[in-house]
Amino acid sequence: MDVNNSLSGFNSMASTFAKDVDQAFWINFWISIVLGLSVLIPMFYFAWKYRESNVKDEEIENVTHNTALEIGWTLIPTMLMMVLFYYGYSSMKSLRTMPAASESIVVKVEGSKWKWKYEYPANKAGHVHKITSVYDKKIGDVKRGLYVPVGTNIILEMTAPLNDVIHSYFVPAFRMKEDVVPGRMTKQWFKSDVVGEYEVECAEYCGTAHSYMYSKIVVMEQADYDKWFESNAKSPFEDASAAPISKGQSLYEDNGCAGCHSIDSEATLVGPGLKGIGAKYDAEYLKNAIINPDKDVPAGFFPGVMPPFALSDADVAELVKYMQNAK
Amino acid sequence: MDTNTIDYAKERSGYYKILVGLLLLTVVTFVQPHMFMTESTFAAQMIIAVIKGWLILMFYMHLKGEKLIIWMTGFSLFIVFTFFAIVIGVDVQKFQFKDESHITASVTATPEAGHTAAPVAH
Amino acid sequence: MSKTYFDETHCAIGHPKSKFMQWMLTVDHKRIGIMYAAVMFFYFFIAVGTAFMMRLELLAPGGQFLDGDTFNQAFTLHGVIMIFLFIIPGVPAVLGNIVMPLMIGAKDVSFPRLNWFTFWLYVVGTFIALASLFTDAGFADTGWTFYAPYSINTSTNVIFTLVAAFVLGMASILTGLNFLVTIHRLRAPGMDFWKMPLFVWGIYATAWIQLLATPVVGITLILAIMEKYFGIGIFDPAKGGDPVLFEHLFWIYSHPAVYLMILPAFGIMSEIIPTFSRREVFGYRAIAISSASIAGIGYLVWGHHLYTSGMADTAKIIFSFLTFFVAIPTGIKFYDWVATMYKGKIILATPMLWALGTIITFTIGGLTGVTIAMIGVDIHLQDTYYTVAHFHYAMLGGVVFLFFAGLHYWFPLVTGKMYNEYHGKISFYLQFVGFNLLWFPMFIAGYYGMPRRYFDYLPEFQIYHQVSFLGAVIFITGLIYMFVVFYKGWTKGEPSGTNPWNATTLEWHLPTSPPPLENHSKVPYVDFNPYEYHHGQPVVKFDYKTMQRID
Amino acid sequence: MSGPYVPEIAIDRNGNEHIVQGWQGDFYGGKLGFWLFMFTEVLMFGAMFMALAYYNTLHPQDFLDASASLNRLLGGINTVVLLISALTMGLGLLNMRVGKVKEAKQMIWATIILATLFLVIKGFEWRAEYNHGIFLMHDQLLPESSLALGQKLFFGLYFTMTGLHGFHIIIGIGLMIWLLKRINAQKVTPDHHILYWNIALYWDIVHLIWVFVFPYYYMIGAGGATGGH
Ligand code: HEA
Ligand code: HEA
Ligand code: HEC
Ligand code: CUA
Ligand SMILES: [Cu+2]
Repeated sequence: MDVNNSLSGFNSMASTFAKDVDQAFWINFWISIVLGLSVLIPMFYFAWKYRESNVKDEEIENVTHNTALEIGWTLIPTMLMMVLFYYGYSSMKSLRTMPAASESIVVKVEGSKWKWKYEYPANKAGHVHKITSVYDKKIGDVKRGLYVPVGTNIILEMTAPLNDVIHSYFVPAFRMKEDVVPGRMTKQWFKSDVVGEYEVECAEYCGTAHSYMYSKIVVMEQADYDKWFESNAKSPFEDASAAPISKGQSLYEDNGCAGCHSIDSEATLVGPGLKGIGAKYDAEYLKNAIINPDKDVPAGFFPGVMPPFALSDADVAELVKYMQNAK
Repeated sequence: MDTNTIDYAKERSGYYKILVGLLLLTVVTFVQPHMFMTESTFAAQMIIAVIKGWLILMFYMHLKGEKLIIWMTGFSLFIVFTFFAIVIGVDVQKFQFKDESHITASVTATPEAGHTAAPVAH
Repeated sequence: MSKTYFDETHCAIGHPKSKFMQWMLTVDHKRIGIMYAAVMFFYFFIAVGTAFMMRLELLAPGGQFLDGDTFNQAFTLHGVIMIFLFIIPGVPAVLGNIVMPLMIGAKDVSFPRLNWFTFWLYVVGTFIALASLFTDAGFADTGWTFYAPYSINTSTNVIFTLVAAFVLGMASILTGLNFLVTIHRLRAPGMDFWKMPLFVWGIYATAWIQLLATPVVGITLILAIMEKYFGIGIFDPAKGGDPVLFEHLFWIYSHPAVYLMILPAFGIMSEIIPTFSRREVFGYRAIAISSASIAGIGYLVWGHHLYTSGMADTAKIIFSFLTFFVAIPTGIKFYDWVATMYKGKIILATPMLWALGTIITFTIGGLTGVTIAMIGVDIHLQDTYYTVAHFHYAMLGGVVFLFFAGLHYWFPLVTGKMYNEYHGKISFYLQFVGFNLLWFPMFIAGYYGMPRRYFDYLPEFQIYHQVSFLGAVIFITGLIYMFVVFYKGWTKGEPSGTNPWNATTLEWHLPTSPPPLENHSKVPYVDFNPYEYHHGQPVVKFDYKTMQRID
Repeated sequence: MSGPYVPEIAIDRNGNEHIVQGWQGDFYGGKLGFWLFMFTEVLMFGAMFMALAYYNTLHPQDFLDASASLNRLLGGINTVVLLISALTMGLGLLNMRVGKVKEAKQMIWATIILATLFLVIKGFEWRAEYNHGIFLMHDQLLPESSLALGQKLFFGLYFTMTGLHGFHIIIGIGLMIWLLKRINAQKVTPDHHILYWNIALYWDIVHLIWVFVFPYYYMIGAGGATGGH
């Protein structure tokens, strides 16, 4: 599949409403140029024409009024402003008018410190795709993302956990952005006609790893998408025939631990690196570190950063096992 | 300063009259829920409060005749009013996705604090 | 001369002998203004230092020498100092204090001791703000906007910063209150509102914003503190609190606050342009009224900061519509200033250079503000460097530039000496070029989707940050240069005389320069307009003994 | 102080004299300044009322329920107490203006006593609520309690706003004691009573705020759970 792997900002238009936004921007741009020059050209001209050495004191005139001009520079800008308001409004209209849910794929999005999670509707086999997307600093890329078919309406139903903070789901190439607010439901939608990979950035300040809260949207051919959607694979790009990963690793990825902890080194991302952690602490400690992270805080870190995870005992046990194996 | 210009007895009886008025209005606040405008206690109470406030401003606080200060007071109140008009009158009235948001739920169902999936939709 | 309340030392309490204590306790508005400048200037350099650190960090993608947390604290420190410690008190507290009473022919502000108290309240506020730098938990990392629930959850020492912002807000309210009463009560006889200099109009409009908007942020900060320590619930989603309410309350103040910054600065512009065009100002009433209407409309548009917050779409549309109406009175001011230059005699002294430079930079800042007032476009540009560039163009290229213009303009009034014009101009050109190099590339980066408050970014944006860094270096060089020029001027400058600029307003009609403690020896009777020139010479002349007109 | 203040005279071109308003002894200026200060109070409480109305609109029923559970009797008594204290304050000022200093001081004492009474009653109310498990950071108002969200918000704001109002009362008492001292020291006299005037204004605004706080908290639910918006 042809994937464009570099950031695509305002110079690439990949959603159906992007051209409306760009049009509004450029209309504004040219009107601004005109209005700006209407101030700057006379200013430069007067500064030159009436420069000190060019004017005798008797030539100075105290012009203080000119009704026609004054009306002109009130009314014309007002009218231009209304033009701008209209285009701002109309481009927003296409961004904010949600298509019918029945004609769209509705994906639940959860933004939390510092990962994005997607939850799809169940496929024919009843499997619900739940994808956690985190940025991997080491490879400089996002692991997994939102997979969508080309030319289809996608509605994002977004929220954040109640004990989290505000984030913002920003897709520069689509010109869309909406905050993800704990306790609220916010929505946005898009339809992309261009196959490709598009960066998602968190645009609302959310703390330590705000700069790394990336995700990506992968727009694919319908057939590729269907093939993946009806399968159980975590992503269309992961080889289904490869050795299955352990339950622990899977939990580790799905809960977004990787966003804060490096499993194979001691480097600090947000929390401490977990390499060799099994040798340092017993299982009980590790279990506690997940369920009640604020209890034992290692030196150099603060309580309140790592959220408590409410996982089943079995899952925690698997995670602990996985961490103990991280040597 | 204005020692000579005031009529002591008249001003004093003025204070008492206003007090009686305010006390009466307080009684009205208590009977109102059982008497009138029962379909909108809130509006009735606020109307009474505005009348009381007006009495206090004009007489207890001697605003009567103070043109400049009345204008300024009006301006300040107008600003507060606009905040209400926009935030309450527009934004909250049109609260988006109310039915799906946690904070607007009418029953508390606090999901386990923690990273459980999307909050419960009610 | 009339007897006054205070003795010659002009102190709030007691009659100290030492010069130092006389300054510390002074109620004299000019001295208080100078002290504000000194304190502000100190903090300002801390904020410039942090800004420079951020630019250095952003020179290349990847963490250089700051980690995420430190960077977050850095931009919070930078934003908090620049906004609450520097630019909001800025022009009113320094130039407003020094010049405004002189301009209206008053002997001091209405409540001189309150003014003294306000200054020290401000100083205490700055201490509280900076104190948290030295605590274990470290300086707040919330950004200057303190958005809940982040500010409620963060483990850093946000309480100090909140309290500090509250205290500084109190100081700002009291300054505004003092100025409002002063302008209403203490104008020289004969000076009605239409005879006030335009700087006084700017201060007047500003004072209303200080008075009526600041309490809202004050209570918001208190509510945030209550939320953090007493769990009242209104900003805590788990208890039903709505983070968007915090944003509303915050911007109800903080949007008017940006006009609080710019209006007195526009006032400076309105003084400088006629003086250095040697003619009467064009459209005096239009400029005066536009100040008032910017202040008024400014109350109605805070929601343009909430276009992507989840606020109701209808509200967004209303806010967007209203926002455009601020641009119109601003435009009127700009056209009036340019028209003032028509058929004048333009003297390109340093203050005028700064003023004209600001017309360029603020036009860019304002017009890009109009870009992001368009909802659809702002949904893309919100919280990107486009916004950051907009507000630096408006605040640095608008307010701070005009502040510098004012500092040059009133330098001889305050010190009685003249700075070196030649070097002053060099520092202007350095800063002007540096500034544009610093911030213009950020429009492009933002436009391509570079989010703000990122300490690490994708390699695509590097080129813009590099140019920007170069600009910062030039800019800061020019800045230091300028302060050296000021310092030299103050210590070694030529005596300037009382009216070096041939200006018309009352602060230039004083018996001595710098002005004596009680200002005008006698209060003049004002039966003239503020900018009366005839053939390039001020019309009104005074006998400085009796302050009677002799023209 | 170095002697009484003599206003200055400005002379215009025709030789006419104009009295210059100095900042010294400017009664109107002092009053204007205090009014401006009171606007800041209005905006502060205005913003809190806005928060209240915000959640009220989102949870109308919860607000009625919560309001219905407050103690209207004590709230009503407090309203009357404040009403009377506003009267005593006003009469005291009037006495001062006509030169009856002793009566003025008695009235101030009466106001202080009424203000204290208000606080005591408020304290009983808060205690009763505490005993019902309703208090900040306590029992019912914790995130995990099953109390409806709207009610939590109602009570959160109730304690904040009545608390802040109570704080104003305490400040008011302090100001009145200070005022008594100033009167005793002859700094506030029938001819020079701007301080008294402004403290009376302060007391009125504290009362004025209560005029709105009281119905919004205590009365909206008085009509039972159905009377509402
Ligand atoms: C001094 C400070 C200052 C000033 C004066 C302004 C002025 C304006 N600002 Fe700005 N603004 C800020 C400081 C300022 N701003 C700050 C600090 C932020 C970000 C805060 C944060 O998030 O941290 C911000 C953010 C901000 C946003 C939100 C962006 C976002 O977060 O998404 C918006 C959106 O509408 C906006 C709009 C405007 C407008 C329309 C004006 C207008 O007032 C501009 C009017 C001026 C002109 C138009 C130019 C001159 C006129 C002419 C040349 C004449 C002809 C032109 C016309 C008639 C149009 N500003
Ligand atoms: C007045 C406001 C002001 C000023 C002047 C500046 C000046 C500068 N700012 Fe600042 N900036 C803000 C207000 C300001 N900033 C705010 C509010 C934010 C948002 C914070 C947040 O996100 O929370 C921000 C954010 C911000 C960022 C973005 C951080 C991010 O989002 O990741 C960056 C990045 O480079 C930056 C850099 C700079 C630089 C290099 C300067 C340089 O130009 C600095 C050079 C200094 C000057 C030009 C000032 C000169 C003035 C004087 C010397 C006064 C003298 C005083 C007296 C005599 C009394 N600033
Ligand atoms: C939001 C960032 C974040 C996420 C997500 C996160 N952690 Fe942590 N973690 C931290 C921080 C910060 C610390 C150190 C402070 C503390 O102990 O609370 C920590 C500490 C730990 C520790 C204790 C380390 C020690 O040396 O004591 C373990 C074990 C741990 N985390 C495991 C996990 C697992 C497993 C997950 C996923 C289920 C996870 N973390 C998710 C941030 C995070
Ligand atoms: Cu999440 Cu920024
Ligand atoms: Cu704004």
